[in-house]
Amino acid sequence: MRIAKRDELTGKSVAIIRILAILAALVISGIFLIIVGENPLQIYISMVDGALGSGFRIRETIHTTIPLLVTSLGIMIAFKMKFWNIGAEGQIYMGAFGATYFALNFSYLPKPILLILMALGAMIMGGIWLLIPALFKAKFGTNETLFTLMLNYVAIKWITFLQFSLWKDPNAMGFPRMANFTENAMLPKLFGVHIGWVVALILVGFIYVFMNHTKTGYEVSVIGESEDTARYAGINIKKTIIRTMFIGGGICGLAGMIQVAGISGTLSVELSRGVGFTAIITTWLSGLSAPVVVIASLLFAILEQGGSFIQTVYQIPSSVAQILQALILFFVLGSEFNIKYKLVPTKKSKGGI
Amino acid sequence: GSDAEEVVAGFIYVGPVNDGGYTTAHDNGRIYLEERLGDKVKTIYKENVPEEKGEVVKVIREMVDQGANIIFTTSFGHMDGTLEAAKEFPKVQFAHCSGYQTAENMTNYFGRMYEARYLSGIVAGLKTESNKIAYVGAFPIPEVIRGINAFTLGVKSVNPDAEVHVRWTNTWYDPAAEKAAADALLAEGSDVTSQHQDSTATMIAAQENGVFSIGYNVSAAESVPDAYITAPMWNWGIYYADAVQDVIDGTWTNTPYWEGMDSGIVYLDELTGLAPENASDEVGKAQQEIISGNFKVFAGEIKDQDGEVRVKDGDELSDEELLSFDWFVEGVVGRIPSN
Amino acid sequence: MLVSFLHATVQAGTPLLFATLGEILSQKVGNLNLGVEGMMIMGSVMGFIVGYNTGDPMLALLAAAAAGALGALIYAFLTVTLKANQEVTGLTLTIFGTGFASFLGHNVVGYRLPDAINNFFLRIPIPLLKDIPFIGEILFNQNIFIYFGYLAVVLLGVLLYKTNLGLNIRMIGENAAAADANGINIVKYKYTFITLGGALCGLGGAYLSLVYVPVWQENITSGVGWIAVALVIFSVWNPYRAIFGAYFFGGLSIVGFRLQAFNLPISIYLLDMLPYISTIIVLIIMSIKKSKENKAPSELGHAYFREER
Amino acid sequence: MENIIVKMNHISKSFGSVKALNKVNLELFKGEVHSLLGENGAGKSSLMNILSGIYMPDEGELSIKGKDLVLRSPKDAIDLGIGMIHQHFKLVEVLTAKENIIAGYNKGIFVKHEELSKKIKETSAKYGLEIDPDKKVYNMSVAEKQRVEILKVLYRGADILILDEPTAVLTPQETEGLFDIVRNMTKHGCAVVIITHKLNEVMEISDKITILRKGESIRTVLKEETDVNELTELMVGRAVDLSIQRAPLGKRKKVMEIKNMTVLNFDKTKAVDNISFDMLSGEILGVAGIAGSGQKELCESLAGLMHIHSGDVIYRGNSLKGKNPADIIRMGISMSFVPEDRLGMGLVGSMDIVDNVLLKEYQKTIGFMLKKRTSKEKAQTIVDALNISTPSTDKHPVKLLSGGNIQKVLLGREIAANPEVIITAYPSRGLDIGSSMLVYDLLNEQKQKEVAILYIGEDLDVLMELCDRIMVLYNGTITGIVDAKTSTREQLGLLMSGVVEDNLDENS
Ligand SMILES: Nc1ncnc2c1ncn2[C@@H]1O[C@H](COP(=O)(O)OP(=O)(O)OP(=O)(O)O)[C@@H](O)[C@H]1O
Ligand SMILES: Nc1ncnc2c1ncn2[C@@H]1O[C@H](COP(=O)(O)OP(=O)(O)OP(=O)(O)O)[C@@H](O)[C@H]1O
Ligand SMILES: [Mg+2]
Ligand SMILES: [Mg+2]
Repeated sequence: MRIAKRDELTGKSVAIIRILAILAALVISGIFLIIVGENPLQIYISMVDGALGSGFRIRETIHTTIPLLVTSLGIMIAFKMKFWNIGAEGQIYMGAFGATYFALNFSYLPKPILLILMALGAMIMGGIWLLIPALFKAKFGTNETLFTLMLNYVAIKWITFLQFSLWKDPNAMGFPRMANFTENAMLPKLFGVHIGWVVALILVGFIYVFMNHTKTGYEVSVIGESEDTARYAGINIKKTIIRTMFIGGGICGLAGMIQVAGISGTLSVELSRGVGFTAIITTWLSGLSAPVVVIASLLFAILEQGGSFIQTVYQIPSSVAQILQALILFFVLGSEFNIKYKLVPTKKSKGGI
Repeated sequence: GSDAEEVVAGFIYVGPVNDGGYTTAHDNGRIYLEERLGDKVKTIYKENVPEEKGEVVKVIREMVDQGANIIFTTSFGHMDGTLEAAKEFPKVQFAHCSGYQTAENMTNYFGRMYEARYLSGIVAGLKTESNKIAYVGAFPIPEVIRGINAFTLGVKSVNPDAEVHVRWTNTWYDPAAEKAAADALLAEGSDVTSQHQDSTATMIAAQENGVFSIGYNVSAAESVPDAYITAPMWNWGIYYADAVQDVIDGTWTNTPYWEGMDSGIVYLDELTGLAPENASDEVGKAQQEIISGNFKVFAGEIKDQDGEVRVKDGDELSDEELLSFDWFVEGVVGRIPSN
Repeated sequence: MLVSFLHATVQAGTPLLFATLGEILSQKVGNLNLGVEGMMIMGSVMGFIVGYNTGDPMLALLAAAAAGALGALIYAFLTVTLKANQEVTGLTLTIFGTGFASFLGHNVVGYRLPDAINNFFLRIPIPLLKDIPFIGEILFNQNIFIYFGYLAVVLLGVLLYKTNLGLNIRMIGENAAAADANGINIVKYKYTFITLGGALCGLGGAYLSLVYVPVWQENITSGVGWIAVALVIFSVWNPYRAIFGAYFFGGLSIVGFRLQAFNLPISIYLLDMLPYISTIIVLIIMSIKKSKENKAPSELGHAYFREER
Repeated sequence: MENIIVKMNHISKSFGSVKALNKVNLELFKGEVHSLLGENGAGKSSLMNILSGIYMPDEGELSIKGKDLVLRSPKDAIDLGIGMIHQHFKLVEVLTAKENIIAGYNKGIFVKHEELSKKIKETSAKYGLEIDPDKKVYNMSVAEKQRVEILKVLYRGADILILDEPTAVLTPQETEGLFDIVRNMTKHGCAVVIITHKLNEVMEISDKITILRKGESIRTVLKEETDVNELTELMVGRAVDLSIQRAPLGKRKKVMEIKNMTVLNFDKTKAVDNISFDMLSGEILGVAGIAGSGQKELCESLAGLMHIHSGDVIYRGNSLKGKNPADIIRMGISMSFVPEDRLGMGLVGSMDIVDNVLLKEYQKTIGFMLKKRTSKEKAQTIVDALNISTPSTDKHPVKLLSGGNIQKVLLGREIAANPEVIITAYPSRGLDIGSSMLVYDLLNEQKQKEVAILYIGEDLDVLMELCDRIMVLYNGTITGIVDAKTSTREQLGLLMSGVVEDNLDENS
């Protein structure tokens, strides 16, 4: 057998391949579950049930989807520029920090104004957090993968400092927690879910248009491909990098604001716990397409939610859910191969080699 | 079985049930509860639930979805989420461990671990030769500070010259960091360690350096036999079984639970052969006094690190003050990071 | 005090060293494997389980290496044969490894290793060398695992810079098409060295559970793998520099506990940022004085397909 | 026949929807130089990639040295004595010549440096290939790199050597050197396949010529029995006029004035050293010079891509000094620059033709949004006008096109922008003869539209036939600007080697 390149597949065949991959993953995971002593079919049904089985469960699944989706959109812009931002986690935290600043200090403002201020604060902080590595990358070519990764830790330590020291709630009897937001600082709900979902959908449209139909979006793709070409075409590289990285980081920051103002009502060092990393996976799986990332995020949220559900129902250790998740991802990643390549039989050689 | 509907008790853990420390202790309590109440109760739990309000609410919703009637949230950081969920589910009872908030259907529970720590301080004070005792602390928060202070008072009660050197790791659970913190303290000359951490790393550091240690949460007599002397321990099952029984009986109230050694929820592990000779007697005496109520750990006169008298002779720190402890007693070497 | 600190530094740096060396190998054949954390923890748990059950230190190490290699093999199959995206596959490997480890380790948490193992990893001062003032105590009064780390550095250095095999490896990492045209079997090399790299990461994890902590506990690696990925760049893909990097960061990761004793006028929480901020500063300095040679292998992150344009 | 060492029979190969080769036949004999000729995209490189084990054919048989076999990898080909020097060199920049040569073909555990250096020197002496085994590739000139590539192949004992457009990047002198090496090799019994678009070279070096057209083998002819015109006709499928016309001069108004311009390299050495000249409308100003004489820097500094250290460039009264391409575009100056490195600078490889045309168009519209309509139309016009072979204008990434077609896209786009100045570096490099003629025609057309053209070329004959004036660069300085009509090869050659024009007259 040898590997050969495929013709472009239709969307339908791509979907079929992906579905087959997930099925294969379920079979393998099934074997694993049987070894562990569980009934795979029952577990799978429960997972779906746990994620979508009731209004409440669907709502929770959407709650999980929202930050994932928003963060993916932020990451996507950077990836389009071939700027490997793996610091979304940090940007989420810094965004939450920006939002919390306003929530704690300006709680007397009318709700809409306060929320807008919080969103701005979040976007500016998240934006700055991505801008720092972007500037160094633009100026010195400093490796951004690492820079952004390290900034995650710095951000988390910063939030720890706030939570345990600087912004520790003085009314908490010395306990290390920040004050809860007032009702003013909480996102309103629409159809039972905080309006983060509306924001997310608007962002999907915005990013789609931005990447495919605006000049800056086009410039981003050119820069991603080759900076020399971009310079040749008269693109102001620094300005474009600064502008788009600020937007990208800002969107990730906004995800932080949505979490604190939509879900938690306070900031803590445990706020995100990996959304920034998971979003890298969903972004990639979407092939850097804003509409597709909605589906990827939703599927991932279902996986998480279902995994969480079976833990409580069957008292399965969280590690099993984790392994299931990884197995499914492995198969989906592997299936990309079938989308780009195919195996064709080689003739037997008649002699020689 | 009876006709009465089975009570479902939910447990929310901050770590994995097999962390070999804090969460394991709680989970042992859950198992004890199941054993004692048999098929009157069904328990469910969720491990690794972070100390994040939104996440806690989410998990509680999941448990209510599973029919939970009473939910125990076991870590301080679960408090806000529990309070929030209590509002959302007024028919469900909530009990939160180590915090201070209550609501109509929410109480809090904790044990006076500092009493057991005081006893362990006596052991350490007798054991040390260098008069330097290491104490690896997680976070500089009231619960930990209280423990360090009680421990130090215990040390001082038998060995006024000894000092307790504190190092913070800023994590509850990070074996490598705990080890490094312990190593640092041992390098400075400590010969007994104590800890407010969830792993055995501190004790292992002690063992490697040929010195001795006081553990926490669970016995390490088997895993660190050459260093382990004793440990202040939890027996959460006592509370859990009572609380669930109250729910079954319909007598549950939101009265906070903060009991000491007399209830059995906290105790000092049996001393190993490494304990100094007279430790058993000294500990036994003190324990007797505490259980009988004749002796309060935080009764005056207590000076702070600067030598200033903070609790006058005859006075005693109130529960309120204990819950917001933010200063070290004399004999502690180390700092509480200021705000 | 300083000697004790530096002595501890070497110990704290050793898991980093192994993981960094492993990741260097992987990157040298052009594969950015972000699953270091996952492979480390797989090695950590397997090393412990086998050590606990057999009491044989060699078997334990072998098992740890094999577990890390297994993780790497999954990664290699996906990225080399199936040409999956390297970054995402690595991230997924970390999820997998973490789950795998906590699943398998469920029943041995907090257990004590047999004495045979503990004794095997006791300090063994090296005659003569240990008497060198200052250095002797720091470097040559350590356990055998740490000595093995020195050996690994030298072996890897020789492999990469002195041997034909190493030349071929470097060529693959720099220009896979050229290596292919030169007749080098890229797939074979990639599998071999990604897997070997995984084995080293597994050993790095095992150092934690068998020697440093030594006990199996969930999340025992707690981010060490990520720092190792950073160290690869820090050490410009050079095993000799990796040892300095690893010890330097080992030192940074524990220096906070020593500094606390001095009551510095800075919050301990901010002090915790030190290792990460230092990494960033080093990264920036290195990028400012960049040279033609101290660069990432050019193939890093790319899947090679012969018929691709 | 026993002298046949390669027989390719009915070879077919498709890339997606593109059928690159369709039942192609080829026979190679020992000791011969065999040229492969064909338009861009005819499938020459693909066929040779199959012979060197890089591409797997979809169908067809291969027999080498009498054995029928299937090549599974380049290694298989190497083992059979086949070596290919690719259009884009396959060398590792950070390694030395020696390391590049031995990698993959080394035995034993350790690299034996001394022994290898000796062996490499022996091989290079045998074929007259001079290299320094310990020089890093990034320090090498193109010709040096090529010699390393050849040595690499010979070192492996290849007796079938494939050279894919080896002369495209060489100076005439270097080409001569290469041909000497090739002859040397055939003397040692090697068979050599050469791909080139330069018919004079084909006539000079080959024994036999096989012509491919649109993926099919048309005919194999003996050099003695053919001529340039017949070859062109076979290649293109119709007769082609091979003479380059010089269009009449236009109004010749001064458009751009270069005054004492100096440009520095990264290492602060002077790449362009205090040069002055004028560019006139309706004229093609040729630039000759051996490679690396400052041509690239001259172009890039005029285009705003490199910083002008001192001196000035005046364009219709405005100084371009300190301006970057964005400024220049904003000043309303319509200048087109056709760079040497198409995919590295001029085009975005992963984008289709429309999006590449957009690169020059999108800044012209106002607002934030991208408007693709005009680009779509333009792309279609360019494809039609320049006969670019591509499956589509908006679905096929340009990097998948053959080299010649890529060049046409670039040039077509620049001309479509209606510039007042065109700066073009080696626009016909890698182009087949038909396309080259097309490029010259296009430039002439622009000249007649009163465009000022700066043409960097390497082929002196073309420069002399196409341009109006020829400026010769040597080491960053101008050694002379001569009238193309009256110049001679000898005169240009002297200027190129640094002899300054004033002295020229005295000498002659
Ligand atoms: N040692 C490393 N550890 C982590 N990430 C790295 C390391 N080296 C490189 N990277 C990152 O991996 C990614 C792929 O590297 P590389 O630069 O080869 O690809 P690229 O970005 O496509 O190249 P180019 O943009 O120059 O075409 C980049 O984001 C790079 O910064
Ligand atoms: N790896 C590949 N992937 C996709 N298409 C390819 C690939 N290689 C060649 N092609 C296509 O096959 C056809 C033949 O290309 P090839 O490079 O063999 O032409 P050529 O005769 O060498 O042309 P040129 O003179 O421009 O070099 C072209 O249409 C080209 O786009
Ligand atoms: Mg790059
Ligand atoms: Mg070609």
